[in-house]
Amino acid sequence: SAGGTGGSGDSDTIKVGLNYELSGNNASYGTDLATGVEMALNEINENGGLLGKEIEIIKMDNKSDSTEAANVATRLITREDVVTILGPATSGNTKGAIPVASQHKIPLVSASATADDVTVDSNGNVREFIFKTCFSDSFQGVTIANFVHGELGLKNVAILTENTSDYSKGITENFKKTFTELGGNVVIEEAYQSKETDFKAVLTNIKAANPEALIVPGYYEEVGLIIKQARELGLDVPVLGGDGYDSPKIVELAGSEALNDVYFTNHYSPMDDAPEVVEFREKFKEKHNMEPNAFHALGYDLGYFFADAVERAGEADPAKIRDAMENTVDFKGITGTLSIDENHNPVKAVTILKLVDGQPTFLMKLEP
Amino acid sequence: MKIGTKKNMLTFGLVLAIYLVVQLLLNMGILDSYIEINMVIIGINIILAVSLNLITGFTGQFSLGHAAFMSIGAYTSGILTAKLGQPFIVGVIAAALTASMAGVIIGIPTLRLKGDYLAIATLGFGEIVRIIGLNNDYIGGAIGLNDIPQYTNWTWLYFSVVLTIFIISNFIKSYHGRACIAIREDEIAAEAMGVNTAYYKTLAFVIGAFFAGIAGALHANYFYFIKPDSFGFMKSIDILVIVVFGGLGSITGSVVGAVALSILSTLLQGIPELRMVIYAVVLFLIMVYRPQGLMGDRELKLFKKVGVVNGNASSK
Amino acid sequence: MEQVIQQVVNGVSLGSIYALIALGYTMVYGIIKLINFAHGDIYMIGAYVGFALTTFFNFGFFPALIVSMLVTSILGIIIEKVAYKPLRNSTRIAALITAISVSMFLQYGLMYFVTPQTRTYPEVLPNVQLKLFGTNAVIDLKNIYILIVTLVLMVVLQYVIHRTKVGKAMRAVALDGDASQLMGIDINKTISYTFAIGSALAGAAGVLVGVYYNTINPLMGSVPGLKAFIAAVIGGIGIIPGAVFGGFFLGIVETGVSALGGSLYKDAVAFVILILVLLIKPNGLFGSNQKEKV
Amino acid sequence: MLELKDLNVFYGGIHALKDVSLKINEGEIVTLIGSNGSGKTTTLRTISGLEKAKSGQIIFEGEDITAKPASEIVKLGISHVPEGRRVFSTMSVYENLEMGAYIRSDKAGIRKDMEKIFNWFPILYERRNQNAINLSGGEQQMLAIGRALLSRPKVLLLDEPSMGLAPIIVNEIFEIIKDINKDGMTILLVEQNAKMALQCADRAYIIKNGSIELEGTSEELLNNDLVRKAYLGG
Amino acid sequence: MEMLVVNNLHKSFGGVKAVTNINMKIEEGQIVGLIGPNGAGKTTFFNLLTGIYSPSSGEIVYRLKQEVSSCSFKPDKMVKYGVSRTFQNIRLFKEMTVLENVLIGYHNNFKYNLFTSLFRLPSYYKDEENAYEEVIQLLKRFNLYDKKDHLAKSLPYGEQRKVEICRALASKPKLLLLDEPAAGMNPQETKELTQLIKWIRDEYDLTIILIEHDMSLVMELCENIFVFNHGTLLAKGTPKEIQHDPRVIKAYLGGE
Ligand SMILES: Nc1ncnc2c1ncn2[C@@H]1O[C@H](COP(=O)(O)OP(=O)(O)OP(=O)(O)O)[C@@H](O)[C@H]1O
Ligand SMILES: Nc1ncnc2c1ncn2[C@@H]1O[C@H](COP(=O)(O)OP(=O)(O)OP(=O)(O)O)[C@@H](O)[C@H]1O
Ligand SMILES: [Mg+2]
Ligand SMILES: [Mg+2]
Repeated sequence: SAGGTGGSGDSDTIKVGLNYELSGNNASYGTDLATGVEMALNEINENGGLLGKEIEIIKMDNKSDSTEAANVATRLITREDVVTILGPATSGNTKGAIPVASQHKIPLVSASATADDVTVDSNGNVREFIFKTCFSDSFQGVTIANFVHGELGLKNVAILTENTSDYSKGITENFKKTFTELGGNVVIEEAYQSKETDFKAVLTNIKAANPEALIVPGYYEEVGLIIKQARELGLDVPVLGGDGYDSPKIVELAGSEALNDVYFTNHYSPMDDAPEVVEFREKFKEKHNMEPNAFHALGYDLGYFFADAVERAGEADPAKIRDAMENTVDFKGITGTLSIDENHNPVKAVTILKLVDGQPTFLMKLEP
Repeated sequence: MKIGTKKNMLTFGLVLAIYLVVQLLLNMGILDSYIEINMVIIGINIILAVSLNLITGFTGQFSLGHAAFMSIGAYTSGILTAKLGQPFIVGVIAAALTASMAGVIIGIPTLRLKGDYLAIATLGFGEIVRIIGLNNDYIGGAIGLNDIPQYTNWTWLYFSVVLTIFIISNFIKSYHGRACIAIREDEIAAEAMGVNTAYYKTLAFVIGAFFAGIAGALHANYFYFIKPDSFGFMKSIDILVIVVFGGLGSITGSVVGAVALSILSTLLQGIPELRMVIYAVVLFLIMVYRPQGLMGDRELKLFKKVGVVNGNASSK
Repeated sequence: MEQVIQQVVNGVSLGSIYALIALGYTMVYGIIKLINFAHGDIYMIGAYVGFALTTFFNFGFFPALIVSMLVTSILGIIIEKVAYKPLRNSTRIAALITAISVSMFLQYGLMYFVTPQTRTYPEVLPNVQLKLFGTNAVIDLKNIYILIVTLVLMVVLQYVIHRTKVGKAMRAVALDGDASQLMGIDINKTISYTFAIGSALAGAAGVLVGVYYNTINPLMGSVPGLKAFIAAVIGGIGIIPGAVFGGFFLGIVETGVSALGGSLYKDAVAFVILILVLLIKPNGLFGSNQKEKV
Repeated sequence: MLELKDLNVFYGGIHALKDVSLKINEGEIVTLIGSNGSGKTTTLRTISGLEKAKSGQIIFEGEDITAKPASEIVKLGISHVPEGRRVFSTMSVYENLEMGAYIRSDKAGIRKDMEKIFNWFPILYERRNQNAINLSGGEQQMLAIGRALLSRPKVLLLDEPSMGLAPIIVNEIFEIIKDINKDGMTILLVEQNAKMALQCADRAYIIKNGSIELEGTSEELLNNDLVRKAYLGG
Repeated sequence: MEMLVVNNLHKSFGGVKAVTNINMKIEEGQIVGLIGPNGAGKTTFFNLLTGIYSPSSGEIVYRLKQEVSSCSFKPDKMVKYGVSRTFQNIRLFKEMTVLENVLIGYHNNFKYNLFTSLFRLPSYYKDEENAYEEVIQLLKRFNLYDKKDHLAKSLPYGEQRKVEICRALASKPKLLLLDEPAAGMNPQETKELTQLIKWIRDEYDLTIILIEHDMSLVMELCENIFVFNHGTLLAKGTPKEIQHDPRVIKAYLGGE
């Protein structure tokens, strides 16, 4: 049938759609998330599946393009009869897919679309079928602002934003708002673009402005280089950012000497010695021959988040899965324990990590 | 020939019939939303390709900034309908007008620049538009403009496509259009034959931008969400690929190219790992075996709205 | 003052990288008038070859550089033979689309094998920061290497193209294929040489930039490729010193705009300046502003 | 020395040369005459390898060169002054001449030949550092001839060398052609200026619509009524 | 009455003085020849007359469809005023048909406006039909009707020249400039062309200036001849006078 309810409860498999950035500009994030999700869902299948059925993964590429994300979402729903869509990775592309999922009443969950208006529309109404399992930009922005002002006791900061990223801009805006309300002072604001490799010009400006800390809400690919170049230029102030820092690559990029006095908010500590975290790391390394990063972990949790909701729904029916998702309480994942709030955002503890010679060390955990 | 000829009436009837049949099938649900979304994508690409073809295929002005016109149209309509609550018709018209104003601006460098130098200037123009978009908080900057009302439907889409093809092929078959083609062939000779090259080059950009603006409005008001990065350099390249793939200087070619490439792209959605590799290989093979594009410079009878002069005023 | 010196250094250092990539670009561009979109991706392949050699086979910097150049020059010749030669008599724009398809093929073909993940180079050159003029302004030693390599290559290329027989053959082929055949020039061979040299330069740039910034990924070629294209056009198509100048120009303008507080609008301002420059010199800064003789 | 046997050449569907056969002996000046579009240029282009014959043979000094690429044919000693001059526009006059000597490596010899060319065409010496594109039509024609001579060919193919030249230069060019020929060079000359061509040639062929219509010594053809009427203007 | 007056015209390119201190008057209805050695500046002079180059100094005054007395007009304006030309190196629109080429020449004689053409209003059809008729007539007179749908590049050289003249005439000029119209033609063809040019002048009531190296054509056709040498005027006069002018013989014609 055209659109409508999608998945049928009586087939032998449960179809889930993956709508990810597998090519184009955001391919590395999309691929990592998809890898995590697939790992989780395959594990579930190996352990007997969901409700006695096998999960069928239908993975499609949205080319890092919001229009294509809408196209893929439509196809997953109308042609593949999936019961839920997982992804896309970025807020922008997720926003492309949201109207489709809403229209066809199929739940869509993103583990990394951090923008506040992913789950809530411009009139403040909650989008019925849309969920996210990651922090909102406002949450991380506010947390960082509080941390800089309260814990570090710093007043004058510089901000370096990734101009092309909604994630980076979102955190920046919220940080600025909170930080200035707290009486802090943004002495200089600069910007860079994704995939750039040379940041010396803006860093030189920042250095000349003499900030006490540098806020760089970005992804590790650029942040690694930024920190390296900042240190080379003699800019030795603390650097702060969000969960985009969480990747072993950051050490390779910046070099361990440069990675001191770096703080970031995260879902969990990858160095955490909780058994499930250790186990995940081991399994992942064995399978993929590398250390997992935050996207892998978030994707992995997203897979289980979905499975958890289906189990509680008791039936692979999109509407029921939606209801179950809405009622998620204390779901335990690698990246922490989360409950879904009335705005379809996760309520979960935030961890603040400090890099010491490149090694993330646990600094504090702020309960929600 | 006169307007009311049998052939024109027949074409008119056919155009209307296609509209009605598709509308009916949509209403009955035989064409589901997946087909609909792809029709929208194809329709918008047709408008973009045909309008770029006027600039690059017919007038010979190498442009790498066509997506910028689309972007201006998309944001104009997006702001008017989402933020200011205007009806769609206002959005569409304003989109077309603002985009053509940008066409005048980009027309200016064309008066002095040729070939790749012009290409760089248009590319630069596209990037400037994108960066202004990224940094403008009123329209959401990099975060984009969300929750634009969905007004675009089959009727809007179809008649916009028809209008684009109708106007641009009429233009091509007039002395204005022939002047543009003459500029492509030999600018100095065209000028020496009395063609005001500055006027016609700018005019080509203005008309091309006008329709790209409409395409932008249709896009914004169908997909709910727009962001500056959707209209970057790569989008301009995508449009150019459609035009060349279909055949520079063939309106039919642009239509065929838009349909063929969109279908190819959807066929490849399901093999994500090799999607782009296969896409590249197909593109490559077509260019090697048909460097003039699928249609070369020929037109299908339907689009060949021949006036008096029964020539094939178009080519490389 | 220190800040000014530092920014000038930053601009020159960024410019030297654009210039390095633009060298090979403009050479191929000048000879066959093809906007070789794949140039940036050959550069990327060069970076990956260098990465594989240094990481997995423990090659030193120079051996890795030489081998990468060899590999990319062969790749360049193959690309030309397979993809561009059949289109030699078609429109330039068709050739451009082919170049785009080759570019995508290289990007995503490689991505299929190495994943989109960023890779980091091992430290094959010492990481030394030099202080300038007794101030706190610093420059990376590697950057000085790049600067020297760029300038040396520029001189060598310019010499090759204008003084040697092969170079003159290249220019003749660029101007008139039939007539150059009548001079006894083998067009295919000449174009192969052109691609071999151009691609080797791209490969060298890939390794150097990989070592300098320490990060590579399969899509790393597109932005520098675009910048090199712009640099080549600013300088005047096919003009070697022009491309180098264009590279520095772009690097310095971008840095300058950032230095003056315009990092948000860095690229936009760079493009505005670029368009203005072209309006004054429609054939590039080093191109002759001659009208066509009629 | 050079022989064409039953050549057939096509441009797509256009049959441009139909069974063309002709023969040039060593030391001769042979001229090929015909109206517009009759296939003169095509004949020359096929000899020098720029067009490929569909059937037929081209024999040069006993060797079949039909399938050889143009760049090889030059090396064997056939040089071609193409229609429309085709000088290298943004190379200087001097560099253009150097390109003519591309297949040679005897520097002293090249210099000597270059001096000879400058003697024939002093204006080229005056303009030696100017880009070829800025030369007047006649100057370009001189350059094209000079360039072709610098490869020291055994056979020179000339395609309408007098086109666009001032009468005084035309006379000169024909003198030069005779001079070159006296130095031992074999020449195949395509000309519209049929009268002058016949006056300086030993033998001639008349080509019409791609086929050889007539051949004979220059004198025979100069006195042939049909030829006079069709090609000599009365 | 004079149709064209040139005063003190100069043009130099960098160091090269292509045209220096040219003064001339041309009577309406004449066929005037421009001759002179290669590189004397004849083509450059044409380019100045048609606005392709702008003079370094000096003045050109026309009495055409309207009086024009300036030196900074653009080529397309000159066509409107009634000056049209051919090129020494043929510049046809190679990928367009013969008919389309000539229609471009007709460009400024179309009357319908942009709006009319976009929406195909009746005057579009009327005007196009008109143009078509006129252009076909012209092609027939040049014996090119059979080739009207051939691409320009596929024609032999001589016919391309004719198409160029035809295209220039389609703009309905008062003054026609021909740059070496007989180049590449054999004596027989040149003869025919000579007749054609004469006929054109009489039929369309034109003034014609032509550059040519083929003396048979120049001497037969031209009422007045100007001889250029090194960018300056070496001599002017009737064909007879020119033929016997020793300076011209020395610089250009050569001894018999
Ligand atoms: N590139 C081409 N494509 C198609 N047809 C061509 C091409 N070149 C020549 N022809 C055709 O081939 C025939 C012979 O042309 P060719 O140039 O050899 O004539 P020609 O005798 O040299 O004439 P001219 O005196 O005008 O130079 C003509 O009918 C011409 O139209
Ligand atoms: N655009 C230009 N740049 C530089 N020099 C030029 C330019 N145009 C013409 N010239 C020079 O001006 C002089 C006159 O050239 P022009 O073409 O007017 O000669 P012409 O009299 O038409 O000769 P021909 O009969 O050989 O065509 C030549 O020496 C030429 O080199
Ligand atoms: Mg010929
Ligand atoms: Mg001339």
